[in-house]
Amino acid sequence: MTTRVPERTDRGPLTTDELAARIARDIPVGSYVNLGIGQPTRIAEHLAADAGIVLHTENGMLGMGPAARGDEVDPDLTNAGKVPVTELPGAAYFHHADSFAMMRGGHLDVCVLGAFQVSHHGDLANWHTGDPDAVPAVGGAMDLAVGARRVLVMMKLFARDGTPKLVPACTYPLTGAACVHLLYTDHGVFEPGRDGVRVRETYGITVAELRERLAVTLVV
Amino acid sequence: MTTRVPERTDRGPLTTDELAARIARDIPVGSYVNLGIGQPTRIAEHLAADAGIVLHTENGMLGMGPAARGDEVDPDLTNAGKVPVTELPGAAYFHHADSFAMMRGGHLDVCVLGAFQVSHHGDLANWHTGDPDAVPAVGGAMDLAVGARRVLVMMKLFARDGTPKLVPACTYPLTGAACVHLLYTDHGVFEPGRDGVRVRETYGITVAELRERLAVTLVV
Amino acid sequence: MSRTVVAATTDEAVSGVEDGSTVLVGGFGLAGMPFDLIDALIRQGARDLTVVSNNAGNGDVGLAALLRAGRVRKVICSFPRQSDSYVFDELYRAGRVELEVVPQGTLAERMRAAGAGIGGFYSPVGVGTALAEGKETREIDGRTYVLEQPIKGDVALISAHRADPLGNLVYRKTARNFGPVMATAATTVVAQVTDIVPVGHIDPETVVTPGIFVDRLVRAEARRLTVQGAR
Amino acid sequence: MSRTVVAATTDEAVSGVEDGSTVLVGGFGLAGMPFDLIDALIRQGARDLTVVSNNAGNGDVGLAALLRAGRVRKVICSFPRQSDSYVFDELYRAGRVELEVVPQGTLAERMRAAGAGIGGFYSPVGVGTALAEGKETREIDGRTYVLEQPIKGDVALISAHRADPLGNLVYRKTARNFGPVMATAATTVVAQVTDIVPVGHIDPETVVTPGIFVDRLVRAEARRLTVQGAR
Repeated sequence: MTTRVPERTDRGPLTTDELAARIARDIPVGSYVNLGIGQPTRIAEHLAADAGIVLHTENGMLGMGPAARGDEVDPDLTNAGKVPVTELPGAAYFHHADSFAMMRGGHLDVCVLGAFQVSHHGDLANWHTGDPDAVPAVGGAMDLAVGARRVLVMMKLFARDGTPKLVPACTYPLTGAACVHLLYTDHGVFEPGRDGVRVRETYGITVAELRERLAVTLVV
Repeated sequence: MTTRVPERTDRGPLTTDELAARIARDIPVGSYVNLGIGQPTRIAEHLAADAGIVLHTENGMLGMGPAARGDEVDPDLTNAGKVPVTELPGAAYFHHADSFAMMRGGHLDVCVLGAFQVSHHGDLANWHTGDPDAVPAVGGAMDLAVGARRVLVMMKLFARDGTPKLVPACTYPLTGAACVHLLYTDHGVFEPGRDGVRVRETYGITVAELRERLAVTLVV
Repeated sequence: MSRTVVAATTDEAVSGVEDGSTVLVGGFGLAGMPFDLIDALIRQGARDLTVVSNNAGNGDVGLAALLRAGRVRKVICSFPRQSDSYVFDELYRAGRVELEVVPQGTLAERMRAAGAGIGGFYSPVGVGTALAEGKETREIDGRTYVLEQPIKGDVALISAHRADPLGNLVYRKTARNFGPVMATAATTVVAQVTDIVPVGHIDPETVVTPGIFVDRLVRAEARRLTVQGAR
Repeated sequence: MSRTVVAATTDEAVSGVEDGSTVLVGGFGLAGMPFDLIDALIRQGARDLTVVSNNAGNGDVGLAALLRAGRVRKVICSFPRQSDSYVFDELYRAGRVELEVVPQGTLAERMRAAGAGIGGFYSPVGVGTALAEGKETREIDGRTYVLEQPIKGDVALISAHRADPLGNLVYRKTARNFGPVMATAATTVVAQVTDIVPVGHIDPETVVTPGIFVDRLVRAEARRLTVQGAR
């Protein structure tokens, strides 16, 4: 079986910054985008200034700018991760019910979320490890997973101990069912679906090697 | 059976202006009030300037002032009857969903509505005569009838042909069921209730005469 | 939704409206009525429309002109009958337009639900009246509620006071009325404004409709119509 | 509700809160947190409280101080776990405080429903997850929704930027967050503001919370706390 999937075996897996840049490239000009807390935040650094992409933060703002530095820090202006940020020209503030109405109502073009696990059907688990000792905390993850028109996930393909995070079925509690449109990882880009996971491209690994390490059906 | 109901037989029924003034006297200091279109609008002229009563208009404003005159007329500033009005200091504008959330959520202290009929249980009919040829139009009447904390009705006790408008059961289509707290009419003030209609006071008519002309149980 | 387009003309702004569309039309009486967009929609020619608006037209302008042009199959509104709603009244009595009367706050809330991704909601308004007939009711904490469904538009035509090129909108006084709600509830949102100022010239604290909701923007002179008469 | 009272002190502003009350507490992390009202509530002494807030306290201030004082029986929030939520974490692990986790937008919408007289609403958020367990679901137009109930407070403690004596409020940047929603959803609404300006000094177009929602108002100096760390 021949494959036309680009296999970039001339290099290793993507670094976090390379992955952020890879995702940034796929975000259409003029999109309204929510970047989840943690790694997805770094995508902002790779968005072209002239692409007219407007960032939403669920605590009540469109037109969020980069992290605040020095005198710019204002405790009344933070992102969803509670990190001080700045305001761009053309910004707008609104309250929480309006902000989440915007999300739930399908007005955001794209959100990018981190994940503990993604299933081959696009189920997402990113809010709770299931550890009975852990304090559960969901924030806006479920709202984004259900509300954004395209839900992208940014994560490492394997956990530190080598177990895959792209799985036949999530073992961690779900954030949303069949909600992930595209999964961006250090080892490749994947499209979950009913008939298996379509491999879009790989980095530092071949599709054959992925088939050995993942327990999901890969479609090319 | 003796009655302690004040019977003002030394005078005729209240004029519309007297009735408006009578209702104004019962509106507590500091209330947030919606005055329905038509006659209830005239209550505004009888509210004491220092009573701190704030008028709501359901098309999106608190702090509505008197009707606009001459140069004050601004097509962007009207009351619910679409009559140009003015803005008082301390006013606030909001959109329709917010305005009706305010009403439905029980935040208005008082509304005063006109009526075709009120039943002895406090059912209200004020939106539709039931005439199959009439164009039905409800506006905000049902929202006010259900939402305001106290619903007062201002109407004539008898129609032009002498038939009572305070009735055992409304024959016109209902606006709201058991929603009227107090009924102010030219001939008297009435409190609908489960055991009959309590007469608070009369004008130009005795309770005995009312008993003859009305088909409802009057309690004194 | 993606980037707001500033249209050169009102004709461009309303292009592509399809026959049979549901069109949300802003305004309360004449205040906030998007006159120029409606005129352009008449020229554009879409037919068999369902119009959602508070009223059913005043005088011969705006919505009344659209009705007179015979483009409207059905009106969903709270208050069609007005002293100057003769165009609608005539069509309605002749059986040439359908009417669904909805309590004013329910009309607003049903559109908000569509814009907010809510599948339905329980309202106490209208319970026990003809307007709740055929609707599911439910007892919650001893009070009766009626289940209301979202109203979603294919197109919204609204009027605002000022915009920036990103589509951020501010309104003027009670002309705000249905605009902000309708802007959330339609697939394509078209706003006419009297003024488009550069990005950064609207205080972010005062934006009422953020640009994310606005697809097309067009400048149109304010019409200073005098409003008179009962609603 | 009737006329807003301007309280002379924060103690006066929070007087009368009863044991067992449900208290809505504004803020997202530290932004918009009504620190002075919470400190006054600690002095006031009400116990056995159910607190509804986005988080469950940061560091040793605000909500965290109320928790440490042992006054809270239950927390309803979306995101208790933070880098500096050690007070809550300890109480929770020791079984000394109950927790109900609600998706952030559902938390906001449930309070909006209480304030808007909505008896319940169907939300697509959380369907198929542990947070929808035990909740009624319903298929609407091919999509599954979960029925959510209003959350009503006995008291709301919020922080705003500026007020006039009628209780009209404006907020500052993302400190707006839950304040406007909570102000609609509690029997008694108490707002601390950094500034009270004369009536007429707030542009009516820019009022975010109209005075009708605010029962008590008190002036309190802004605390310029530096916010750092992940949520």
